[in-house]
Amino acid sequence: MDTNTKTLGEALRRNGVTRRGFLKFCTATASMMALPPSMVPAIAAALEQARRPSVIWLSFQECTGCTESLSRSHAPSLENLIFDHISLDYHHTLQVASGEAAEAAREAAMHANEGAYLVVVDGSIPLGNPGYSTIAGFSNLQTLEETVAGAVAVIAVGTCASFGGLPKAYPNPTGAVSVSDIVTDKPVINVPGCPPIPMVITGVLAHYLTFGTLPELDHYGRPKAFYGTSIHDRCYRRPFYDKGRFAHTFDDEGARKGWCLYKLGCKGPMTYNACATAKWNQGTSWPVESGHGCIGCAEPDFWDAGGFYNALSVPTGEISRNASYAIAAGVGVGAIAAGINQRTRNKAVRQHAEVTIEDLEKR
Amino acid sequence: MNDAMDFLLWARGTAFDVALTIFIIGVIIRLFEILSLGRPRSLAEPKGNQLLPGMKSVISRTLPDNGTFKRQPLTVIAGYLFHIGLLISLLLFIPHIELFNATVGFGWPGLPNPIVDAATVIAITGLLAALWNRLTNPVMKLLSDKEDYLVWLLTFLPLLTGYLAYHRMIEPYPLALGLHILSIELLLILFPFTKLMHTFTLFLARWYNGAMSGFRGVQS
Amino acid sequence: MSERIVVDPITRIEGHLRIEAQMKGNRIEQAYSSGTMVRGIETILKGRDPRDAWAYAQRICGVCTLVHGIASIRAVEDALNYDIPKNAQLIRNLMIGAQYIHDHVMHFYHLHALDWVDVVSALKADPQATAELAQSLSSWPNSSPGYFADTRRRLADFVESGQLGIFANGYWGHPEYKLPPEANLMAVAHYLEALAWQREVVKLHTIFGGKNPHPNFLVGGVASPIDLNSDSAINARRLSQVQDVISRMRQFVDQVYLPDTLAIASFYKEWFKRGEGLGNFLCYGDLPATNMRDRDSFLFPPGVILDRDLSRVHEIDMHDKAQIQEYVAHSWYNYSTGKETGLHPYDGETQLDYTGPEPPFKQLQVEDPYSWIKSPRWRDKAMEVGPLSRVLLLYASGHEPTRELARFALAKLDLPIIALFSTLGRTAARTLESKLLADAMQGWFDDLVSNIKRGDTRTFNEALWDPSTWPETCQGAGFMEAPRGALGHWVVIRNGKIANYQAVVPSTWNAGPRDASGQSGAYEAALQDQHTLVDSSQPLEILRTIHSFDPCIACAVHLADEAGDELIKIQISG
Amino acid sequence: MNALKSIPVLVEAPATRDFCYQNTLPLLHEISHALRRLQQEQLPTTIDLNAIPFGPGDEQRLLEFLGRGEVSAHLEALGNSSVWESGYPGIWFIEHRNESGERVAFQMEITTLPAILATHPDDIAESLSSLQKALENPSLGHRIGD
Repeated sequence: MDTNTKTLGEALRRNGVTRRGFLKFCTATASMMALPPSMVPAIAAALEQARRPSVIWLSFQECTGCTESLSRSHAPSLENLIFDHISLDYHHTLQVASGEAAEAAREAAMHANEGAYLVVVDGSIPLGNPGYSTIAGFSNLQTLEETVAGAVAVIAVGTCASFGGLPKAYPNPTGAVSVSDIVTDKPVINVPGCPPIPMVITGVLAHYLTFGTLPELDHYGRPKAFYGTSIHDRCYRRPFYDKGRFAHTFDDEGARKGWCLYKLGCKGPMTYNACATAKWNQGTSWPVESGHGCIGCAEPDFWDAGGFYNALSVPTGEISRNASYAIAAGVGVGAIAAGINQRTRNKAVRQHAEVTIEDLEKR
Repeated sequence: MNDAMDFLLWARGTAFDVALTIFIIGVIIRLFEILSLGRPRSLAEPKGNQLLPGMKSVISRTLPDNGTFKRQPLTVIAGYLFHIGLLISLLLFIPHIELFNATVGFGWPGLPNPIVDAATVIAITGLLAALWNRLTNPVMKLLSDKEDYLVWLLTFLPLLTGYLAYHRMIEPYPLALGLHILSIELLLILFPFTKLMHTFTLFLARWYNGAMSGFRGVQS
Repeated sequence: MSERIVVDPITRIEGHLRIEAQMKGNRIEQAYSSGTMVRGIETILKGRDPRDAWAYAQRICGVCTLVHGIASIRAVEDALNYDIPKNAQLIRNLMIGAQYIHDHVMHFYHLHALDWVDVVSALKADPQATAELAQSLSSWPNSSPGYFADTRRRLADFVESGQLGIFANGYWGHPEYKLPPEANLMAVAHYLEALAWQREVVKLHTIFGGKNPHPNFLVGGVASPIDLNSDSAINARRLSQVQDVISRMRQFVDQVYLPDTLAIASFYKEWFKRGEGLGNFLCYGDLPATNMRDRDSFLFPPGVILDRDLSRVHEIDMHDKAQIQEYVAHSWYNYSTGKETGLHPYDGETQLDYTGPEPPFKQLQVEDPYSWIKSPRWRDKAMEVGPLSRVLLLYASGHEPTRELARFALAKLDLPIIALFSTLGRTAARTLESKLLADAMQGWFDDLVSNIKRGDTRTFNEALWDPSTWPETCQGAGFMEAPRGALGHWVVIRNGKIANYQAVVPSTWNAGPRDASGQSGAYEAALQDQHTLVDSSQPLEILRTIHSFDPCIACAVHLADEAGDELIKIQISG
Repeated sequence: MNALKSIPVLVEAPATRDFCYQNTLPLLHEISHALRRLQQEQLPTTIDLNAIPFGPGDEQRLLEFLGRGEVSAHLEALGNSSVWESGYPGIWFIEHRNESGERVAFQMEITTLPAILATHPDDIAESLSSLQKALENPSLGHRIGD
């Protein structure tokens, strides 16, 4: 299969894209990758040479929310992505072929692009029993290992693939693990979020397409360009937090006026994602703007992080109950201690009272 | 790889429960112990009022006195800076108030974060100065024992970790927050058994001193 | 000779589905539907705060991204007897309506259409003739010859590139593709347009729920407050955005989706004669004008139709333990009462028990358990749920707009009402109800606006928010009509925490395996209903009928509690 | 549709510039610094407005505050784009939309003329050669890009 013959620059020119159009495309690409505008010339130079990479998308223990999110991407749109930017050679939800024909497409893409294709994974991988999730009779672990063998890198899309996500939430009934728990000999880029912002998915793909390299990652393997700042630090409601103005319940004055949702359990301070700037669905809104606190969905184990409506600083245990038990115990033990004290003192006083001049003289 | 979050959950869960329990039981025992000692009944005829001088002493000893200031200006200034800074950052930072609210069922208004932040810096500076003073002043050095350094550290760590967490100088954030909470839990656990108990007893002691003088008709 | 055809993965669906078909010559004799993935979400839900449950439940599925959230908060609200403000009810209705129309259009164009539309044939189309075809069907503005020429050129460029991506290995040129090239080209153009359109219309969810997929919900109301004087609340600007979305939906349904359905269907009339299967239809009912307890105010009426008998609608009660039961005889779960017994969801217990072949395997042992999906039954009868059930119930209950719409569509295609009981009948029902809902959405929106105008801006009822106000033990059933059919969540709450959680979802009804008595599920029955394969190596016919159900398998896979705790049984009033 | 119009809306002019979400104010300061840089060192600045955490209405307020100036241009390349100078000369807005009309980039350039409006030297060369060709044989006249 003669695949990667045309560069993106050639393809665009063939489609009658002018230089202004190309510059615009580069500008949009920079914006999408959350790179500064000063990078536009470098992007232009790189895009001239870029080729459509083959992408194999594997779905394991997932809900298809990540794919749905991708379909909401507008820059580039899913249709542009499919037609112009990548060759999406295997993707359960979108591909036409089913059954054997689908598996054959995957194998053909792996063959033709040996060592050069990207694998995208959504969903966690159950290790509890190979039968917990199978495709074409193969366990997810088998499929992943086989597909990743010839890949250049793996992009773990969504919190399930990145960190284990919902299937891994306590008590992890299926023994679910993340991609990076299995793939250790290839670069793994984590693009968490439940689901991730579409721009973040396409931004990472665009980065690879443009520069042929992977973006800079943080300690969780997330691209810094998108996960470098917490929701809280970029939140438009942050000034209200700093001023101490909070919504105390949903639909109170504070909620209506857009005050800080910290007290309603917003996990913005511990969550690193681009929601506050990129927003959702073409900048329409994002959870905090629509009145619900951030649930922290881009963080590892956020499902077990102590309830969506408890403020972040509030301990997870039953504080008042524990405190009252402790007070009762304290009073009990304290009373005993006090009793012992009293006795000691009385004894001392008694002994003291008994000391007479005669006693002293005896010494 | 998700140890940070596990750590935070442990710090917010089990560890907090344990620390709070030890703290409450410890403080109550200590207070019982102290109060049950009682005061020896003075058989002397009272020469004055106890209440007002008691209160006066509470206030006057909370304010700096000239003599000490002249002898040990640094101790006084650092002490005040630290205590005021600590109280502000402890009691007027909104997430802290939220915590109190969840624990005791009521809260109070807080201060804007930039002010709290400044107060924290002041408290940290005060504590560092106090430590420097303790290490360089020969008399202080002689007077200090291990507990003094321990108490200093117990107080310093929450301030430091809080500051680092707030400014996101430790990554990831759950680790920073977990460390902060843990440092406070350490403080809570050792609180009742160290000099830190003065937080609860100082006003008692001061009032007592003043009241005694008042009883005798002496200017406190 | 008997051949076993295996289709795994079934693509263009949500989740992991495997179909095995036992052939007799070129006819499907027996079909077996297997869900091949399990996560155990119900186990994960135990011990959590019921107010949080929606978020976990919602992640059952990211395609019907709203329905489990709604069913979950309704279950908790039912358990607590929690009333929600009128505005919240209307906003939820609008969000549900938007979900339907978005979901149905995406299903039709992006998941189902390529079973009927040959993309490669579109290259042969004449743009001029395509434009004439499009203009004869509808007044949709994108219908110029130039527009279709552009689409064709883009497609040709793509095919020439040699990298067919998602279109690789389709059964192109299969003799069962019967559309003329022009209809194929028009459908490809609309495939692309629908992708752009859907990005716009999901904004309704974003406005009220902060994002899509997986918008936010709230027990006791909705999280987005209303305040016409605030930037940071539902205000006049937001409302006009919502109006814009509704208008776009109505326009697309009227001018693209409905005409395309009828146009494509007219080339495949034989598919109105096969693929129905069970003949039993179930609908929980949904979309209240007032509240969830007032079933008479529902747009979709609840009820059951048996044996295609539209003259009699049976009543359904979700709390009645004799009515809804789930079987695991052919599923990879265990019951403490024995694998042959059925259990009502309140008593639901499930232990994961994989007894299938060790992967990699070629074939399932269909005499044994063969799926992660359970087999729910209503009074021991297998049921089909979904758009066809709803449209039939609307029809049977005498809903005039439905009857009119059905008459109009059937007249266009020159088909009798009986034609609805079929593969394409199911697909057409989806289109018809989209039309009904798009119109209903305008009504809810107008109600919302006039309510706000009257000064009622409440969106959240705080009364029962604090768990200390709850009874020590309570239980409730939350139900809704999801785009794919009847959805129920059952929750048991004890000491402020979830003691048990069960979900019986549309695709469990439809995709479930055989039950203890050997009755097939809806997919299986439909495939056993007059399916012959032209080419067994290209089982396009299987895909057509399976896709007509719009499978959603992550939903369907059952997920309950491992330990099988003894439940506290209480009577539910009302 | 009528119901929406029936909400009585009273539009009040804001008494003061309301920058309560505080992201517009620092941005305006940044712009003024950039303008000074442009004046003193001839250094242009580009700000990606998509990367600014605007609150609801912030963008609107910024646009209203800066207003519209004398120049605006329309560009048709991979969808529509608009370029306009704000009421403060030297501050330009560039908004790119894709074929479906969705915004794909929104930038502010503090410069004398946004780069995208300038004709590329290669285009000038091509333009010249095709114009000459057209003059040699006027019947072959065509526009570049056809």
